[in-house]
Amino acid sequence: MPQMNMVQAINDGLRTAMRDDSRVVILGEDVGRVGGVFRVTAGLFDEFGDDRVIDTPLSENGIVGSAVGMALYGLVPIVEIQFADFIWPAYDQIVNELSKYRYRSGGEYPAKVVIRAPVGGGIRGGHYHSQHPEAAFIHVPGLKVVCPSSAYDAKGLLLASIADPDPVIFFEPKRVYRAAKGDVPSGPYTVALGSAAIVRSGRHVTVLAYGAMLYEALDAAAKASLQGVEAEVIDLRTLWPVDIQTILESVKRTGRLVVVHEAPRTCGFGAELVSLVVERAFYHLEAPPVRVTGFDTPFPYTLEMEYLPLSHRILPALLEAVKH
Amino acid sequence: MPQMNMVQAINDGLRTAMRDDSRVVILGEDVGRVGGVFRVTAGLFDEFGDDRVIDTPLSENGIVGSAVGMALYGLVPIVEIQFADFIWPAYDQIVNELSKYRYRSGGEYPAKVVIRAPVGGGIRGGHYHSQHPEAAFIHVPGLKVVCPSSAYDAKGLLLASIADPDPVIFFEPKRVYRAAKGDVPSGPYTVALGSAAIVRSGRHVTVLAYGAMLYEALDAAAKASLQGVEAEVIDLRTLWPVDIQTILESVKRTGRLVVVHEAPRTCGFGAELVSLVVERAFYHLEAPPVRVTGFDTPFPYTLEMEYLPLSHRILPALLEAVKH
Amino acid sequence: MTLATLKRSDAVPPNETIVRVLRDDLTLDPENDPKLGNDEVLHLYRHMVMTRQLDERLVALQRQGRIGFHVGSLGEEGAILGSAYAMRKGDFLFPCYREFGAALMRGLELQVFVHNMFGNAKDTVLGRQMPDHYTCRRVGWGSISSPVGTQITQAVGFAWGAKIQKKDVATLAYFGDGATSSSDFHSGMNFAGVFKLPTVFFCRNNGWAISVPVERQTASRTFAEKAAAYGIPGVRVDGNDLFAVVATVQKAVERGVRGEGPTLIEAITYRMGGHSTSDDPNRYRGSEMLEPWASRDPIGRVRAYLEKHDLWDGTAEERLIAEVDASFKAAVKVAEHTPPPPLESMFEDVYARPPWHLQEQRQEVLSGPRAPNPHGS
Amino acid sequence: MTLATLKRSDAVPPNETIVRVLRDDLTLDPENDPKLGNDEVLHLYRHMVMTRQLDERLVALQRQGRIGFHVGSLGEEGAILGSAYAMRKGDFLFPCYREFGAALMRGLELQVFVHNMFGNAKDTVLGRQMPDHYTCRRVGWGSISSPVGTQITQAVGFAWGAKIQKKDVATLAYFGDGATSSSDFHSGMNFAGVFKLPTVFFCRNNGWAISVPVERQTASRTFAEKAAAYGIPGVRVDGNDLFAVVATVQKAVERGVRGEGPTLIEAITYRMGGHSTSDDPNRYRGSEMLEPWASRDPIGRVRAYLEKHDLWDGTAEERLIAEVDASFKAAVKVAEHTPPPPLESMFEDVYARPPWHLQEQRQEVLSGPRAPNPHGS
Ligand SMILES: Cc1ncc(C[n+]2csc(CCOP(=O)(O)OP(=O)(O)O)c2C)c(N)n1
Ligand SMILES: Cc1ncc(C[n+]2csc(CCOP(=O)(O)OP(=O)(O)O)c2C)c(N)n1
Ligand SMILES: [Mg+2]
Ligand SMILES: [Mg+2]
Repeated sequence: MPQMNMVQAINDGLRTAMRDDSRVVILGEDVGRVGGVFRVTAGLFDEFGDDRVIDTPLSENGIVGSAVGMALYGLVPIVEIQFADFIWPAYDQIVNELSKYRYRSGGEYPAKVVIRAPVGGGIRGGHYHSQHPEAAFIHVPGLKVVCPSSAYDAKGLLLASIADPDPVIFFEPKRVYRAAKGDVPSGPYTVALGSAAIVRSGRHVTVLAYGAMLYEALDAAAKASLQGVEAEVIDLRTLWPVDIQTILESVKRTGRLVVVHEAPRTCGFGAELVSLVVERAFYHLEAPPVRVTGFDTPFPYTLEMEYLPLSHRILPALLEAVKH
Repeated sequence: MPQMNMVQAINDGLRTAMRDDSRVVILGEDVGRVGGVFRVTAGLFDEFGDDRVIDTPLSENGIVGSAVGMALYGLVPIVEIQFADFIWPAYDQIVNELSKYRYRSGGEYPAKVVIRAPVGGGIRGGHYHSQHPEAAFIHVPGLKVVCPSSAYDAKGLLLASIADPDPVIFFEPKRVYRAAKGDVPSGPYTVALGSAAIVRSGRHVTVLAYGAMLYEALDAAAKASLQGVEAEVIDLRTLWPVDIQTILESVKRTGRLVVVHEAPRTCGFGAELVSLVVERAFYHLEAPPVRVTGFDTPFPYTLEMEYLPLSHRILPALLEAVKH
Repeated sequence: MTLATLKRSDAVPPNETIVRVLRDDLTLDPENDPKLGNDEVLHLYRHMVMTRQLDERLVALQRQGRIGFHVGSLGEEGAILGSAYAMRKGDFLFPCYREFGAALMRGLELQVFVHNMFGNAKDTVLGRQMPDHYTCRRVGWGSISSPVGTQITQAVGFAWGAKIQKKDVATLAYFGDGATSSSDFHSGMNFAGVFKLPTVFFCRNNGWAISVPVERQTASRTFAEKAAAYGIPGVRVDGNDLFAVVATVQKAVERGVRGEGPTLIEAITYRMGGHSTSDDPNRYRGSEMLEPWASRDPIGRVRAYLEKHDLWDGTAEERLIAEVDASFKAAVKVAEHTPPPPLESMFEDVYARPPWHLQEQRQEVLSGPRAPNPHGS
Repeated sequence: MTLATLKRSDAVPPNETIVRVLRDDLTLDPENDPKLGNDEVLHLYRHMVMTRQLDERLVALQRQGRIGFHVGSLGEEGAILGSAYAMRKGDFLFPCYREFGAALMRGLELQVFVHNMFGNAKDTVLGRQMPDHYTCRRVGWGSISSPVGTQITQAVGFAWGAKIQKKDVATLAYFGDGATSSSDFHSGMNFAGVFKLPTVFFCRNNGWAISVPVERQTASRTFAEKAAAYGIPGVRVDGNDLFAVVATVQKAVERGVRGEGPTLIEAITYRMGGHSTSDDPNRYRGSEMLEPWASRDPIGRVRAYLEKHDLWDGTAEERLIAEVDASFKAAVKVAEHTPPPPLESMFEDVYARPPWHLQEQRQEVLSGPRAPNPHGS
């Protein structure tokens, strides 16, 4: 089986989908000849032509608005937003239009769009090349939100996202774009939306993580293990609708919950995960849930490694959780 | 003391601030001669002229971008967004610019803007005249978020918001714009940002609410009382930074928490409130916290009273909470 | 600058550079005559009258508290029906919110429309949106949304999608003068220009965006000249001249279909009523402002033309009005006797299939108490 | 449409309708001559050379891994320095991200700039933003942000604020050809037009938005003509002609100050390097595309003019470069020996005073473990 990193796996997923279905088109800034600033669309322009791999003017609002229109017609547009930080000019089209189209038209106009965007810090991007804005999309009814952590999942979740009838926001953790390598089957396969993966089993504490921070959670879990604390690490993969069953089943076993994400803590996805668990597994919890997250500040440049919820901050949370 | 409804109180607050400080200007759609579609700016155009009460072109992006520029110069612009549902075209200027200006410029360019927007359902507004989008602003570091429920607080919080050095998003619960009436002192006074109000004392369960839903919480509390359940109802008033002390102090007494808001449940502000409480008062809680909220659907037109977390849905939550 | 010095919207604009066909002497200028057959003119006229009649009746229903809202088209019927008529079957129209008359003419059944005005169980959008936010894919009609301008980029994307699939579909986006300030106008025009898409940008310049006059909307002398920014042609047409509107839109469609790209059309008309039933225009404009426009009423002009050619008279008019009245009353009766949408419909169509959390929430509502006063505020 | 048929950015545009002053024979066209004194030309020339020298050195530092990023101005120095020079003391410039040379000329100290490139404790923005995102209110320089276009509406609002306070302040917004597609361009131009604000919209048309050529950005023949959409004048100027740029911006400022409103200036220039140190332009453009522009290098043209007037020679040039080199090396040395910003600075300036949650989070960091490898990725 070929070895690929996440960039290659997503590229392969896009190619697979485009070969399979002529309704699939890609649009975004610099996605064409140059193949994207992270090279995720490399080679697709040459294979599919500029009717289907479309460099657009510099307007996220225009890109997403047009993609919604294409979807209404019946295409399956895949939008690349160059960095998730630049998605906000399109937010009105996403919140007020894309997410509500099927509902507001009584099912006459489903609007199937996949919006891909690299997210997260750790690449020295400062405020504007590091945001991890999933909460602002999970809160919007009608959207599905995905964030893979491995090359295999990235391709499989992407193909599932393209096949899914609903609009999907597909966040790609750019810090591990090249570091997350592994076996990736050629040809089509899917990783089902809505299913999390237990990537490390343990009985003392449940850790929920996704994207680049999964690796930090795993690193912390390995270190905790040396101190006798066995953490169960769950890679959420689909952020919404989240795999509530897997989460609850694990927390009911461990009685302890640690949630990790890069985004600012306040009103972040961690708050939802904590709430879901306390609402549904209150009497199983033996300790207060802990959120290890980015801070409530803009994402800083020089101090980014102190901002991110890396292993050194997750480990104490794991050790602390089991003390109760 | 004059009796005013919330529209009149906010109008009076605006007039007070504008008389007091020539740097205060108002801009928005239809805020001028016609005095706003809800008449909140009525009479201000005549008193202060169209240099300071400015009807703008139809562009929320332009309004907020210009307001940020005015604030950088040194004015104190108050933006009216006609309905909170239409704030999204300005979201990029709010998230990427307004909220980060002081930080990213090392304090050289604080950007003081107050953005007023009517929020919430119950006026037969459907998807696009009913949204209650506080979560998308509370999640953004650098913003303060306010939502009054009474006429007195509306004026006092508005004047505090204008005087505060940070950008403030000021959400006005339009369902009670006219119904929320009371004594409102003439002249300047403030209600401090960051302080909640215990509007009904009780020892069995703590209810957190704000805006129009406060009245529903109070109604449910009155009914619960008839059944022997005494709910303590806290009006948050400032949503962020929230008055954590008042909340914790109450929950530690009651041991039970119910959170009410109109916005969709998932990743709503309720999730943050629940998380804050379980993180800090875990061992005081005697029952799982409950969220009574809008559903995870777009805001519906005909069925809006079934969508909203009204008294009939809050009451069972109160009764249920004390069963544990 | 004071509002008093802003006068552009007060006066009917001068003749120069504006496409006009129906002359004051009721002859048609051959240069732009769309050569409509008598039956076509009659068809359009009937729909203009019907639109106005319905507008009046819907406003009355709103005043009586029987429907929640209406946004009418008084004075703009020529622009709205003429433009829709010029689009071909198979083309798609992306409405703003003020064009129900065009939807009815394209084939939306009156009953379906009236169900929407009541937001009941038979409303095709299940009472999820406000009145006037119906949809009708079958007749090439989009889904209506309140946020100003958002349909513009979507109309462009729809035409683009068809073009990529090598299908002959043109689109038309309706929007007002206010919407030209929106981000979607800018992006939509720009993308359509760059990719040469067959979209007709149809700007109903009716003088006002709620209370904001066009002088406050832009400093450009006309809306049509905004086309220059996007390398596409911009045309001004007398929006109260049905024939001129039909001809101008037809040419724009032909141009698009030939692969020459989009066209911006500024239809000069006037909003004779309030912005919507929520608005009182007397707060911001004097009724004398309506006078120059009243004499150029789009319906009156076509009626005079028809009467001159002995194609219409008072009896025909009365009969038509009686017909509209009867069918509207019948439709209202049915709609008022139709129950509200079922509770569970609130949770459908958010996604193709309700995920676990919506299944739970549906269950919560179905097994919980009902709102005491569910259909009043 | 294929990219192969898109040729506009390949060639130096024709002469018509473009303001040019410095002729090929090195005389100045009197029609638009800004009448700069010799000292002024020398001052500007020195800064252009300094800018280019610093660009080269910063790119080298980035290649060596000593700084994280740089976005340079190779080939655009005439447009950047000429425009900044034309703005008055007390006016405010709202930078894009490619104009550090102008900030230095306005008075930003080299050392302060270099601290920013290292994001250290002496960086005035405390290493919070990427390199090249410095600020300097003192010299009328804005705060730099990456999102394309956002500074445009802000420049408009700033001028508006001053106008409301009856202060004589003009603003200039720098942006690229790509930014003309942004929502902020549209809103900023429109608002400035309606409210007649003294803002100069300075579009550096450098042919590219990363890999996207101007033909993909708009179908309008020029960027200047976009001004028509907003009822304001649009001017094209040879951005590689320092004299023409100074004159054009000066006129725009004078116009604004007279209360006549904004001006859009399209400065035609060319991005001779990659988009930034993260970009490899060879992936999307051949080096032959640079040739027509190399011969019109903005620095070379001024140097020829100065040499013709015996104001400059090789010795002077060498001395200048040596000076730049020495001061830059010294500044780098200081910056590299300056520690990173203190941990607690991460929590300051989010609000005027840290609320309880940030106080807690600061405490959490200060008392928690340090990141093992805090300043590498
Ligand atoms: C983005 C947005 N902002 C504000 C509103 C409120 N609003 C509804 S219609 C309208 C005026 C629209 O004017 P115009 O585009 O000229 O259309 P007209 O109503 O005249 O047909 C406004 C401001 C809205 N619906 N959407
Ligand atoms: C809103 C937004 N979208 C995308 C980007 C990524 N990006 C950075 S610079 C750039 C191109 C800008 O081109 P132009 O405006 O011509 O300026 P230039 O770099 O040529 O000076 C892009 C797409 C961004 N910074 N902001
Ligand atoms: Mg209008
Ligand atoms: Mg450029």
